[in-house]
Amino acid sequence: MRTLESIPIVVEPCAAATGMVTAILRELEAALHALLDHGTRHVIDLSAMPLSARDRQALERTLGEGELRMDLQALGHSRIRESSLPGIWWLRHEGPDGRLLAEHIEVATVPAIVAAHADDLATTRIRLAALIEQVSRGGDA
Amino acid sequence: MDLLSFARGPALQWALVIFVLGSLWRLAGILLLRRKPDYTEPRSRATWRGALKLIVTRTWSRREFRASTAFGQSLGYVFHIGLVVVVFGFVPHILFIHSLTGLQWPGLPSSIVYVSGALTVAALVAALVRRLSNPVLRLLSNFDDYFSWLVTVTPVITGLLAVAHLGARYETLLAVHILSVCLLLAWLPFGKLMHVFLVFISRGTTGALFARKGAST
Amino acid sequence: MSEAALPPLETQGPRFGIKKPEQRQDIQGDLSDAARVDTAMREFVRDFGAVAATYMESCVHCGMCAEACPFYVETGDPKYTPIWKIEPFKQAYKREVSPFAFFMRAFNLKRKVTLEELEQWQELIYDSCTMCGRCTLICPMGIDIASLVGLARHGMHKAGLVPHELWAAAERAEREGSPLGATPKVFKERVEWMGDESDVAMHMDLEQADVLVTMSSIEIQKYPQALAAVAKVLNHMGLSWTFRSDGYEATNFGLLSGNADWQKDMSLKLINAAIACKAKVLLLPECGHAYSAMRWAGANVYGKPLPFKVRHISEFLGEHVADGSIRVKKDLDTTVTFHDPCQVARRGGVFDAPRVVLAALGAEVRELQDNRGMSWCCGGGGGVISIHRADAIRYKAFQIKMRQVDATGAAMLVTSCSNCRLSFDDSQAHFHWDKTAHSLLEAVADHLDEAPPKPAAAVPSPGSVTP
Amino acid sequence: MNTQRDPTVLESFQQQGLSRRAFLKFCAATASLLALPAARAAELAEKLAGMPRPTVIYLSFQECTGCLESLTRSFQPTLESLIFNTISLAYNDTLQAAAGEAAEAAREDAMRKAWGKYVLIVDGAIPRPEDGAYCVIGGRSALDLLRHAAEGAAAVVAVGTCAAFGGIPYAAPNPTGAASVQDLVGDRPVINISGCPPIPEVITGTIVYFLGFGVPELDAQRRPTMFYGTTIHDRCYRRPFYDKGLFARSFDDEGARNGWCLYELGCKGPVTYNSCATMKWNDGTSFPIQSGHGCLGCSEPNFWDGGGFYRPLSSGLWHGGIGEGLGVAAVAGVAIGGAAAVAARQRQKRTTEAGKKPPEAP
Repeated sequence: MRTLESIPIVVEPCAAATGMVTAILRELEAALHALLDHGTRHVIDLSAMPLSARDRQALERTLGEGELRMDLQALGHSRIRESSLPGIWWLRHEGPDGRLLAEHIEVATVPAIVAAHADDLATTRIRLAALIEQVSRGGDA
Repeated sequence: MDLLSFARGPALQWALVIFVLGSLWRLAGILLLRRKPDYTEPRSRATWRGALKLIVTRTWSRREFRASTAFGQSLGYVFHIGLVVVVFGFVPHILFIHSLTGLQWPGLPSSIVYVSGALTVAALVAALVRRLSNPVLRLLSNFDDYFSWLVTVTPVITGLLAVAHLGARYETLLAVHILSVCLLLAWLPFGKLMHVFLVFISRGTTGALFARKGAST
Repeated sequence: MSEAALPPLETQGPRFGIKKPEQRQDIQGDLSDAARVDTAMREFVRDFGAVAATYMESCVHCGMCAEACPFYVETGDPKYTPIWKIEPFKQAYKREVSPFAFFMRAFNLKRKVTLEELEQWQELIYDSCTMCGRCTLICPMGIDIASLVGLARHGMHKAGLVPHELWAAAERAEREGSPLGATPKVFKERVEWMGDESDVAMHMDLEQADVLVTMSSIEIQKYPQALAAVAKVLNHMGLSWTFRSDGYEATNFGLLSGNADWQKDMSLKLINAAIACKAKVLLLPECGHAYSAMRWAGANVYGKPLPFKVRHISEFLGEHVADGSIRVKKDLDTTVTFHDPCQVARRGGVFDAPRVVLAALGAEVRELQDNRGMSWCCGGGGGVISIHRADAIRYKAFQIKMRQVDATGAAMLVTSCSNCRLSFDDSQAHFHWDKTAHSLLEAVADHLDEAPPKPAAAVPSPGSVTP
Repeated sequence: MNTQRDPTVLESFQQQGLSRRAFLKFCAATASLLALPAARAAELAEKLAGMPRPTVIYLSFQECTGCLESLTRSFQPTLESLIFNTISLAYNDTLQAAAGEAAEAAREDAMRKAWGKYVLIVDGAIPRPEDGAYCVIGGRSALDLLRHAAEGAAAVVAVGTCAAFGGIPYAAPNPTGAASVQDLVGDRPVINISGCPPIPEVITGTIVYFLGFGVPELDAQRRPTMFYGTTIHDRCYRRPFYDKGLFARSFDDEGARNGWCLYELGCKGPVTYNSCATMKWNDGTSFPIQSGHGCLGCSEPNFWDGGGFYRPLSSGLWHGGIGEGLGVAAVAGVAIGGAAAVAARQRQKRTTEAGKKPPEAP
């Protein structure tokens, strides 16, 4: 019996450069201006871009590797990397099953998902107070 | 019922019925008229050969007429051949004919069909301009000529729009295309488009009669 | 037109025919307007059969036929487009006999034709159509437009809408036996006269003869040498032949004017005469429409196959020059161009015979640019030559012929139709042209080789002619 | 399933032990699926974070549960994250634990509490004749249940072609007089999510979108244009073969093996609006055309009456042959034409006879 793979249906990934890279870089430039002037953050959803494999490689090469890498474990794994251009972040979200959920380039001082939320800080304060009480009362926690 | 189902269903069905009924009505009405026997001594008895010969040879002009008929004749060739390519070369059309008659043959690449379609429209537009501007044609033309032109060019244009997805949703374009074909089928028996059949009968008649006399055809 | 007075003839000048009327009467009879239109339409469709209907239904209005018509080509006036000439009759056909006639009448989709239109169309149906049939050759649908014009003339005639001279000629022919005054008495006198003058034995009203010789009244009245010429040739062949005073007039103005009844009367005269003398061959003169009328319609008028063969003089000459029963001297040492008469050649099927004859005479034939089936009409066929008001347009159409004849550079112009010759003579005078159209028959008669025949060449039986 | 104190969507995430970041990631992924501008993901997150989980009533009528089967296979958002975190599924006769009188009572209770605010999801067509007697649940007709539930709904989502357009129950001869939701619910916004079944992510994605932003932009069939905006044919990877005129003519010929266009085999891709060619099924694994079968056109109205799944789109659409009809037309044509010819001959004959009697014209 034939398996699905043996049916010679090939969807060839487009190898050619499409000029999307330049377009994305321009968008990043504009986004950076907006961040500097108004403090607005900007997100580019890469899955919505018709990028060829070549485009993708070119984009990754151009943006390069920065000094910061973060791993987020929430609803699966997420990888957050700073590019060689500070303020431009590459985010890759995977589901609990390791499937790619979304891939973004974010222009911000820190990606929104990284910063601790004010509500959470409030919760932290309460939980911290409780911890202090617990520690001071019972010695070692 | 949506427009496409209407077009593919009842509209097409009735158009075909009108087409068959009207065509045979007209053909029978002509061919069953009185035919007088010819008692004259024939110069040749090969009348069938004469009929077939003229059916074929009148497809092009005699040498002497070529210069004066070149333009009109060329336009005619372009849109007639174009229509044949489009009607009988485009795979969806072959499938339609197949569903109707069971006959099937290999289709042409769609790109060739699109180009012929575009050329056909261009030639038909040129033919219309010529009809409107040439004094002889303007004098001869009547409602039948213009309406037949319209019902001929419409399916080609709507077909091209449908494959190009221009102007509306595809199923709407397809429905409009099929409806325009219905109009063409329904009108064909009643106007000059009937020449798709009559051309053979008319040429054949002259070919046979003239072969009998040995006259020039 | 009074019953007593015959329409006067013009016997002087290059054109022999009905005298130019002082006052034209292009409408005949006293029908009311409505009755006239009705009659035209009814009589037009009366003779309609499947063939004419096929033609009427097939036109796609492509306008190509204009390019084949000498009247359009020389004037550029779109009304001379051949198919347009029968436009009212196309309407009538659609209303009266077409498959959808019921709807056409019920919803008045094709309105009734008016008398004004028919009067207007008289010029197109008669003056500017010689029924030469050149348009038939260009029509992409193969429509024989000339035959439709013939049918249209039926309607026009019955409605009394015929040009004055054509009516007069036809009426004179019906009454007197000849359109141009060649009564049996005149005919006999002329035969006798030419016999004496040319010293040739004539046969008149023989009880029995193998060949019945007929003549065109144009020949009898204007080119009487033809009488002697045909007699010379037939005597030379040693055939049994005769003229008949009860059947000699081969022209058929019934056909030209559109009166089917008169056409039949005129044809039956010849047929009955041929049967009376038990002829094996009815020999038609140098006349185009006589050929159409008798060769391609005679048997149908008669209602059964004719008990004799019908031959045009040119095909008769061609055949017997070829088989050696006519011996000619090869001394017509000149360049010749041949004008194919439309009804004999294009529409009759006789192409090679005249060329065989000319070659036998030793002439160098220089063909016209458009020859044989494509030959341009002289402009005078179909009765047009007789209509005075058509002169201007006829001369225009003639110019094509003139140009093409000049272009050949041939010294001599020959044809085998006396009506063409009449048209050529008249146009020659009009244009002060240097070419005269000569008769093929007379050329043969003038060059007969009267040396005794070689023993091998037996006297042919006239029945041996093969199609 | 019903919560006592109406937690917000975010709170519900947190109750499940999921962090705010997990919630943000959920929103980002959903926004990506919906092809929203990335910036709107933040908007979605903000909206959902603060809003109480909406009550959802899921009613099933003349249906096969295929749509729900499909829904359970949603990968993003998963059905679990949807029903545990995002919505409060108050009633679904297949998924809920409760049954019988208790279940019906729970539904009535939930509807009363959230009257005017809950989202009604309907799955299956609704028979109309005899007061809806052909489909009765717990002693009440589907017709009655729908009318009542729709009255208190903020919006009605018709899931599946049966609910959206009548689907299979509606197919000729429609013995139960089935109708679609939009035929019966006139005064509430209706969102159709057609398909037999619909793509699971399209169902969940539309629901989340609705929660965040309200009714999305709809096409003429009231389907969200973000999922139903283009035809399968337009986005089909086999489209280049169509353009080249290369078609499979049977399911086992050279063309089929080479993956050529399936138009000739009856593919309805050109007139079917859905996302199968882009989103695909089973977590983006494949879709019918990729598996070698033409599109059935299941997300379009009347797809079941389209003249046959293997009948090319360009063929005529009638049941049985047309040969008989054309035969009758042919015979009639010859007969009438013959009669017209005979009539014409008689007119000619009359003319000839009439012409003989009176004197000639002149």
